[in-house]
Amino acid sequence: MMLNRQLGYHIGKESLVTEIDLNSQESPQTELPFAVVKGEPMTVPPQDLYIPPDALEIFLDAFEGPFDLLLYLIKRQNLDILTLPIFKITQQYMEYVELMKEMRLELAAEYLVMAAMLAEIKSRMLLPRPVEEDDEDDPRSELMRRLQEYEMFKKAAEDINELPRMYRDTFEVSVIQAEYEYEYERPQPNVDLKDVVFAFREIMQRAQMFASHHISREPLSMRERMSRILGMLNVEDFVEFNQFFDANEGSSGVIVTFLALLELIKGHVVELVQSEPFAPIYVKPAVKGPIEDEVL
Amino acid sequence: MNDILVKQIIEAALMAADAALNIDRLMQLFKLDDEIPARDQIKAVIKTLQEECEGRGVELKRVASGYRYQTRSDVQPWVARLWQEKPPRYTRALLETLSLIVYRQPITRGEIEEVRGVGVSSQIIKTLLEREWVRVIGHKEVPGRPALYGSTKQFLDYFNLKSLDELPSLAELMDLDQVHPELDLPEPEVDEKVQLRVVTDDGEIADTNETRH
Amino acid sequence: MNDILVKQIIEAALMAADAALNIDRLMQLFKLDDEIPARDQIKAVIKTLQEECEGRGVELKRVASGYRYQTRSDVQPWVARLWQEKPPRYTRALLETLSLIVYRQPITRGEIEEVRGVGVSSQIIKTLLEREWVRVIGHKEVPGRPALYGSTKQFLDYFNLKSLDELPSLAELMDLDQVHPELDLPEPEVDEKVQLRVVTDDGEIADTNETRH
Repeated sequence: MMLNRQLGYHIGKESLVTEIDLNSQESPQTELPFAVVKGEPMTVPPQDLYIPPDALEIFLDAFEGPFDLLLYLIKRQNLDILTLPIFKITQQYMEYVELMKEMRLELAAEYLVMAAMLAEIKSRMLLPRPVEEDDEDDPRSELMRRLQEYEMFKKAAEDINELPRMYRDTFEVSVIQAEYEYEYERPQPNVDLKDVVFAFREIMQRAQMFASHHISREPLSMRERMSRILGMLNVEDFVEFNQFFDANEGSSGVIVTFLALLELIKGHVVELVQSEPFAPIYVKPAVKGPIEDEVL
Repeated sequence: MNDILVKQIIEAALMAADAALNIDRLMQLFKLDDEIPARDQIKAVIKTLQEECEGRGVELKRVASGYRYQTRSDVQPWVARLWQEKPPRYTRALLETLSLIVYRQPITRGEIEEVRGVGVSSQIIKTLLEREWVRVIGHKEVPGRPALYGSTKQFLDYFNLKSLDELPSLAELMDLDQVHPELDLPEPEVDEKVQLRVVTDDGEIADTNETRH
Repeated sequence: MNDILVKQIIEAALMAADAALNIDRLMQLFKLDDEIPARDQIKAVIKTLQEECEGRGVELKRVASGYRYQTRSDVQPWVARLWQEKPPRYTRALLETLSLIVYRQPITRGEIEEVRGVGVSSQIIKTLLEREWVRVIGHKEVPGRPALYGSTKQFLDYFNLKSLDELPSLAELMDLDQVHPELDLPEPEVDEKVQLRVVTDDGEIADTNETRH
């Protein structure tokens, strides 16, 4: 089925795209360049087999797998799936695969499976076939069927992408409600603490392999203290170091505060300033200048 | 209750609601009144309201879970400037997976991978589930009991569809079966049947089809 | 640009906006066009739109911060029933985001997305900020200076907590049995419940439909 390596490849790719989705101002993804080679964006796959080495990986990324690549090879030469020119296509496909191997790219297993399949079909085509044998045994049939099927859904995906979609093509109307005599307030959803706690447990179970042990052992009190420190800095830009410590909290409280400060400094959230040796130490937000409000 | 008031209430409710409202929901607004407007009256009101949108910047659209006012797509480029945020875009991998779930439901992840020829990342399934475009509608009784995925009303709502019937039809398989008649390819109609089965979740869909505008 | 389009754009923008829009803001919608409608033209359009609300369920009101469409107060008693019947519920995406902010504060949106593996919609963050359960407590000094979110006193109050320490630690959470006695947590079925929410959480609509089947 699916190799772990392949899974990793997809996760990496997907999160990359998520990133783009959130921040990019680009037009639809189909117009995204395949790659930028020597400063020149490549918007279409290269017409010949040569792919600049630094673009190969991204080129490979542009395909949704071996079917997609095969379809591309077939379409590029105005060939028909129905008369699948298996020798030509196999040759070209293998050239790509060889190129990928040369580049020592972690070649997705699916591409190799396809290579094997093509090689097998090719060898069966070379075998002499009895005249009376019908098309059923055309070694290409299965591949042709699957190529067609994949192409059908590739097209369907494009069609779905074209449908008028919320927030891209239309917004829902939502007018304010008038106040009226009963002074009606819209109820807020009720939340049970258990739901919050279980939600967290579930994310952590899901993300366990990514979680650093160091973080997971952090006491929550330190997190809260970090927030409290930042809250104080929201009111006043400079706060003297000592002011964060409350002797009444005992040594554990002082340690928690100290750790929270260290953590904030490490995270580039706050900075320490001292005008000269032995002068009071001040804590200030790391951000210089006015803080812009988050645009939502 | 006079007709004008009924119409005003329905217009205001549809405009204030966060989501589409169906006829039942609209009728419930009147449940404390002496006289509840008939379903037909509400439908007639909606039809009038739809006609009154003619030439305006908003339209009253019928989607899977009911009726909703939304901005017309021709004014979208300007209205979108109200927000800094760009609408999310979706990868081909996600859209292909979605299209397989939509057109071939119920379908397992393995079956999707089979057609696409590559693995489907958990990421994609998670995103689709979270968007509430697909959901687990059962489990296949084979070893491992893989989840069977199907599309949701939210999917239809999001893509401005009343029912799966409105989806672009799948490209017809080329004459492969003519060239190789023995291949016994599934007819596209098989998919249509699946669609119809799934569509039945809203009784009103059928009888208001002709009122689309 | 022709007058009809200008009017359509302004109507759609006012109807889709979350808050009142003033004339300046409306003029900005046209900033990329060759010809920006004059202030007087926009005012005239608004006047026309106001007149067109005559006899309808909504009106275009002028408030301190600009213009906004709102439901007419005479229909509001009916419209309000949309929300009275059933309080809305939060999605799992929102609960997960909230829990990450609570347990991992101070945390940026990017960090939340990283752990969750999917994007966090602005809507979720906005809802949490409006509910005053989370707030921006600073900015991380990295490119983009993303906001750092933390939980609030209101959050603690709502859940009757004296401090975050009263929440079970991650280690305790991973061992459910340990958690049970302290938090009086129900059986693991809670998870199922949360999951079900994901499926049906378009709020009221899904449920009203269910009752019909």
